[in-house]
Amino acid sequence: SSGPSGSSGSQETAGASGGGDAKKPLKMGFIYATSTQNPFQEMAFGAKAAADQDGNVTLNQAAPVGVNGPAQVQLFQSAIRNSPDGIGLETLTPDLFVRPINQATDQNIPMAAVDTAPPPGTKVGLFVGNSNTELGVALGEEFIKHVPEDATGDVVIGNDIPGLQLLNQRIEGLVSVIKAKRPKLTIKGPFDAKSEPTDNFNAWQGIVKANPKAIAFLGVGGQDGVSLPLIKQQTGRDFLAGSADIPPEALQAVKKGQLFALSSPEHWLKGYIAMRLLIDSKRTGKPVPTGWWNPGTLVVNKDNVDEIIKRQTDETSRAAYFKAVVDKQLADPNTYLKPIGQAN
Amino acid sequence: MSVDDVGTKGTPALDAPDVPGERPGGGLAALARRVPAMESMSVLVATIALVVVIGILHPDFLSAAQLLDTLQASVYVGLLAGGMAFLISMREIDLSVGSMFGLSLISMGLLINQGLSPWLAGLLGVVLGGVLGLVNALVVQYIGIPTIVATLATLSVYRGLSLALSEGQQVTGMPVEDSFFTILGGKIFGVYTSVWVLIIFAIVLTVVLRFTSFGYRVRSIGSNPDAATFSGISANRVRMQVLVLVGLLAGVAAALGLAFFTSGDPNIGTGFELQAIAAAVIGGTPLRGGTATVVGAIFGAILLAVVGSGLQYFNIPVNWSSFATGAVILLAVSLDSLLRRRRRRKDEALGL
Amino acid sequence: MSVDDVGTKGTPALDAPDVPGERPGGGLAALARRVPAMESMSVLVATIALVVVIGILHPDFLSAAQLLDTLQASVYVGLLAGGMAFLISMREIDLSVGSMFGLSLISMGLLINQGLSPWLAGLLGVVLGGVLGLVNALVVQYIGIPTIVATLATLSVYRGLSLALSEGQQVTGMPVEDSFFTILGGKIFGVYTSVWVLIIFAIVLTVVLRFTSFGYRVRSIGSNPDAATFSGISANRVRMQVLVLVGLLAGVAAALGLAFFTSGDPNIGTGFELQAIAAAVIGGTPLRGGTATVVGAIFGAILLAVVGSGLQYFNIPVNWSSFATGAVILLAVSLDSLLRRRRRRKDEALGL
Amino acid sequence: MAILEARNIGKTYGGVVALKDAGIHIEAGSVHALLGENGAGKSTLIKIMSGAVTPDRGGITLNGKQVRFRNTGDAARHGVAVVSQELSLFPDLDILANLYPVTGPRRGPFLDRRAMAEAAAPVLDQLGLNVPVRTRLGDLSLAQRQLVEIARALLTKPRVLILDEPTSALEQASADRLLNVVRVLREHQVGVVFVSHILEEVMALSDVITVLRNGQVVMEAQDRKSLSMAEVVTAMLGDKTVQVQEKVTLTAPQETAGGELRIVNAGSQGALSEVSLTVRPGEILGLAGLAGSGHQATLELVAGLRRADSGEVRLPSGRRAPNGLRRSIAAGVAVVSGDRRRFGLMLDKPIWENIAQVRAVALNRDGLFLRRTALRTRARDHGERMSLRCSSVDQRTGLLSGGNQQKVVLAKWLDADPSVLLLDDPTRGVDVGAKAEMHTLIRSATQTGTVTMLCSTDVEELASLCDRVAVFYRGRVAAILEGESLTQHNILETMNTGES
Ligand SMILES: Nc1ncnc2c1ncn2[C@@H]1O[C@H](COP(=O)(O)OP(=O)(O)OP(=O)(O)O)[C@@H](O)[C@H]1O
Ligand SMILES: Nc1ncnc2c1ncn2[C@@H]1O[C@H](COP(=O)(O)OP(=O)(O)OP(=O)(O)O)[C@@H](O)[C@H]1O
Ligand SMILES: [Mg+2]
Ligand SMILES: [Mg+2]
Repeated sequence: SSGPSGSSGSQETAGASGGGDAKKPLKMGFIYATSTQNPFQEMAFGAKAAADQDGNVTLNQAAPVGVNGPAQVQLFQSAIRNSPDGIGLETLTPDLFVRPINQATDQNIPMAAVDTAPPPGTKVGLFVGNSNTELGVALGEEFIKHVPEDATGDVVIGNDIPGLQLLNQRIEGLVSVIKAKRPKLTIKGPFDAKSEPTDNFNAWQGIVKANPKAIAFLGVGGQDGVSLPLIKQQTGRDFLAGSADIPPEALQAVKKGQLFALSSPEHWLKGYIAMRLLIDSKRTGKPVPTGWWNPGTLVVNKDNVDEIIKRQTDETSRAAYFKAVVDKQLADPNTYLKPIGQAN
Repeated sequence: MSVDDVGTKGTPALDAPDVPGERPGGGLAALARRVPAMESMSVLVATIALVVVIGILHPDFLSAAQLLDTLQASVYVGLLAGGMAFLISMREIDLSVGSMFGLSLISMGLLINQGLSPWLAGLLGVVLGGVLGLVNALVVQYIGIPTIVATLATLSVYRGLSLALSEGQQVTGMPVEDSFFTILGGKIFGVYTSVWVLIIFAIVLTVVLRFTSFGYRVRSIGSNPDAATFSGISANRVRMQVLVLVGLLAGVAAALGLAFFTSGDPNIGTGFELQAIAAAVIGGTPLRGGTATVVGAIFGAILLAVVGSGLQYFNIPVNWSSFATGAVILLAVSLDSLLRRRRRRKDEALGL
Repeated sequence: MSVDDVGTKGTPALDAPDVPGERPGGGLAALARRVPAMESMSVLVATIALVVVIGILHPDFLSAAQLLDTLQASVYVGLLAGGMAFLISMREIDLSVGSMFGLSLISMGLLINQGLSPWLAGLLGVVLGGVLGLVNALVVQYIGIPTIVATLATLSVYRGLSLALSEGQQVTGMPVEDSFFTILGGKIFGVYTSVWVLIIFAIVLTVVLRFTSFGYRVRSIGSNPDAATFSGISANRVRMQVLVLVGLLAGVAAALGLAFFTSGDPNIGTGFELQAIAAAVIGGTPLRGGTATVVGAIFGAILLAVVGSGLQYFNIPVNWSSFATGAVILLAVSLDSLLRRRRRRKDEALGL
Repeated sequence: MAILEARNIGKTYGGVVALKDAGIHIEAGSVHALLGENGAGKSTLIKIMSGAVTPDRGGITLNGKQVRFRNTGDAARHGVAVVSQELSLFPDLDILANLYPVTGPRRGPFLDRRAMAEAAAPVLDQLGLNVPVRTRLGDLSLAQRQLVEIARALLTKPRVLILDEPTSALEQASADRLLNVVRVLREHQVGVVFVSHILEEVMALSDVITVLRNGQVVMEAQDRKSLSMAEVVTAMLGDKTVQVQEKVTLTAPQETAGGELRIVNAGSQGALSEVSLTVRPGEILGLAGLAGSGHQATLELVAGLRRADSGEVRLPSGRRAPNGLRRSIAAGVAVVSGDRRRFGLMLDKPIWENIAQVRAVALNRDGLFLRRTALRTRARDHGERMSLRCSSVDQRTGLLSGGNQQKVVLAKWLDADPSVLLLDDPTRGVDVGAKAEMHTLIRSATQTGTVTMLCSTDVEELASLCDRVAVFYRGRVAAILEGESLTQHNILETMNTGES
């Protein structure tokens, strides 16, 4: 695939001068949370794009079937064996990885934590991830645009996977905005909205029925953006609905106006940048940058939804769209890099 | 089982002169007359009790719309549980039902996107379900491994296929105006079509199980495999038939699901296998085999659905919801087993 | 049962293969000599074959470190599968093992955060596992519902508790320098401590199952429940003991898990129940009950672990990994069943 | 000429030779008795003739044509029906369904259960099985299930009917009813094969007799009239001889012995009223009666399987009989059930494990760790004492012949040397020779002061083995026969009339 080739030109020369090797075949790995859910695949695709673009990288990608911390630890341990040139680790349960990560860094395997910050007690310098608090805030900001200052009523919030750190952060962000800017609204929840599609639908259906007077139902997981519009459509009830992540069906709902907005963590970008930084350092011999690289959040609403739908068509369309973004970000790392400690 | 009760065995319900009731038609009448004795009664009562309790605490729950939605929510697991009851009654378990459901659904969606008429696609999807069941059967028979192991493997094979085919993406862009979606996804006489379909299958499957030689063969195998083989019932042949039946049911559920959700997610149906097994067992189909109640299995699925939607009314804090779910299920099945007690005592009474 | 036993009506020769095997200690020697006949052999061979094939395609896989990691990864499911084998051999299934594992692990973590000494916390966590098993048993016995239903409910009750206790957060901030973490989480003689523990339990559980009257009781019940009851064996008591045993094993697995991961995730262990059942059945413990092989169950877990880490080497396209997993499992068990069938034919030929 | 004929059949199970060179030919309208000691090969030969087992050698001809039945259903469709020794019924299905395995009369795609019921009715009351056809088979007594199996065979309107120990579980009355049914079939030119260890009924019923020994025919189709029972027995046992048990008149209660077992006017709803019995140590008390008359209930009472609503039961130890089977067993009661396959044995386990099940496994008497050698040696001792026929004590019990399985059941209880021995048809399906040996064993067990109570469908056994026999009628003890008055005739009369 023709990925963005941002600083490849300068890369060659740098490779020549620096200790890196621009040609040497690289064996790298990208281990992610689960192969069965789209957000994580987006990151995997991003990582693959970066590898393909270099052209000489064997990327061992692997993920457990279904979110399963211990199983992922096992896969990561395998990656330590067969991906000496660098590993990107995307996980929902970072704290399980303390030992294996140290095992990897002890063997001087370059590492990048993706999506969730590296756990304390590890020596991983680079974390590429969006701020889920920021994502929640962004969704909140979009939400209040549709709610008059003095509005009253219930706002019901759902959580697809109780016990999932990043969803909690999103909710915190979302709630903070609403509390601050629409104090008259009462926030209910978060309630368990389940993640399996039919369960998620049934859960929301129950929640909607159980809260007849609520003015808005907000989710922060991928499936919510699919279930809520369907419920609006079927019950004919009118309420504000918004969610995070950008599954195709949800994008369509934004287009139809059934969702006021989707707040996208830009998964593809995370995967791409993490892998790209690892590869570049190998090629240029420069050390992997350290700190928290936040590629940012994208708010999808009526204004940009068509563009995003187009971008999500396939790998090429994604790569094409992101080329500009990637070039911009890689051009001046410092604006995107913050101390890891600040990651949220 | 003690010699003493010669002739006195059998509950009055059993003694009821229902020889006329043996005709399948009248058979249903007979069933109706035997209702109090039916295995599935206790779970029905438990479910109703649960609904009433929730209704007392939160009257909105008793709204027709809510109850209908709850019924609708139980359709998919309900259909799978019906098939699972057949399997369990012959001492087999199929763990791949959830994945068969998902794969059929995704395939239908893709076929429709290929421009196939939704009805045709739906039909093919159901057939595909049957084929997947057949594959399970062939694996079990020719590789010679237990059904539970074979289907554990196909569980992820089929799930993997729906991910591969859909490239991990949702399948969207269905022609939602097509009659397939408006009819199967809509309502008839104010009740979801899928619910009607569930009712029809409850009846058909019950009749098949109780009044056809096929049904008798299924239960015979579960009741005494050796004797069944000796008397010329081919366990392999019957197992194959039942596994295909389960696949077809998964296909039907998939068609209803696609019509209702008007889009397909490759993860749809994950975890349905345990729910279906639970529903069947809660409904009164024991794992030791030999007997089954399709109606009970479906009531079991409804019970689980009631627990699900009912809890939404209690504003359970997110971190407590899974605890609450388990607790309520426990309560419901306790009531159910309380109602069963008397019958079970009789069964357990050993004699010389 | 060995060849020379046959046809010679009750000659002393009968005992030859076993004599030293009678003392549990020497029993192992005897086991060793009977190895070729052991149920668990075929799955071991299948596993080795799988390792070799992967190793040929990707030599790195054969690195000691990799194989050790794979072993280590199989410990948790392995321990659960060992207990599950006991249960299955008495025709019961416990679906709550994954949640018991999770809840024990989380509780240990929280206790340690409360400032309890890790070793003490670990001990309490193991005890908690036993208590959870006891709760399962009491529910089954006094509410009188099938174990599979009861444990399906406690599956979400226990999971819910670990979410509630941890408020949905990961439990972190363990004193990783404490000997609990360095020893249990570390290596002894270059091998993970958890692997040593697994080996010890494999031996102990095997001895319990094969050489103690308790083990005989367990298998008697599975072999013919009525006959067992009629011989004065209390199915209820034995079931309780086994369910507690399973809980304790979950607790031990949890202690090892916490020590290795040095943190707890409230969702940890989700889905372990099916893996444990699969491992036990693949290992050669049939669902019909009556027999069990702990070693086989553990090999089964190792086989699943090998599939897991092995696939990572093949750089499977994102969307095909789930498919590949299932396919490889299918291959492995096919080989297993092929070997099994050959031995079974031999047994039948001997009229044993 | 023969309807069904089996010629030089050979069947070997691994090491075990079940049939060397056996055969039998069945004439229309004649009852052909197939005799032999336990494990002689009768059932195997029958299984082969009915398609349940395929022979290694030899062939079967039906009306002169070579045939090979795929399974018993297949045989049934060719007019060959078998009542197998180990009932092949479906406990979870109702009687009707059991009467028509595989498939019955149809109406369209459905089974016509009404037609089934109507067809079954006459056969069922011919056999005197008056139970609603919807009853779950599992709720029936062994005898009733035996009758269902027979009815199933009759319903196929067979031209050849093969009965493998059909009466072993039946009490006198229903046995006689069955024998009459067989006579009727003979009238209708049905060929009947009749296997039984109860020689009286064999001599009374059969026209010709074939005897197997060690899988070979040692007496081929002899006319019964030309034979005496003694000749038949010698043919069965060969050089072995039956040491006819001299009934030891009870030696006065030994000091070694424990106390006596007392049942003091016990009553149990619907089954028993005012039953008072005392059994002295070393005594064998027989319990006789028609089905449901209370003799079985009395055993259940002592076994703790049944509550006494009134009165009490005191064990030899003097303590009240505990409630519940498990406690009773722990208190030294042994319950030898007649239904060996359901309540007696683990068919998939080796013989020695079955024999160890009570003493070592259930009662934990051998300590925590069980030593296999010890257990197997004990098992083999028991086996030799009752001349158990097996390839080794490691053989799967399910592979033993019926009678030999029965021996294992008795062995497993004697192994626990109980203080109270409750026997329900302990010698069901055991051949004359072994039966005598088992009686000797039971006797010797009692010599150590064991209190023994015996229920048996075999009145001859009651008369010959017991010191006293309590005959039940309608839930009460109608008479206690002993000494001179203890004769088969008296027992039968009292059973049926209630007066002696
Ligand atoms: N499936 C089998 N596998 C191994 N041995 C068997 C099997 N079936 C029968 N046998 C052996 O074959 C021999 C004959 O058995 P069979 O059941 O025919 O005896 P039988 O004449 O019916 O005895 P009984 O009068 O006790 O019923 C016995 O030694 C038995 O152990
Ligand atoms: N009386 C019988 N005894 C033994 N086997 C039989 C008997 N009748 C039918 N079978 C076998 O049962 C199988 C099915 O026979 P049957 O006529 O019941 O088919 P069916 O009931 O129409 O099948 P299905 O129930 O699947 O439609 C066939 O393989 C046949 O060999
Ligand atoms: Mg026999
Ligand atoms: Mg016999």
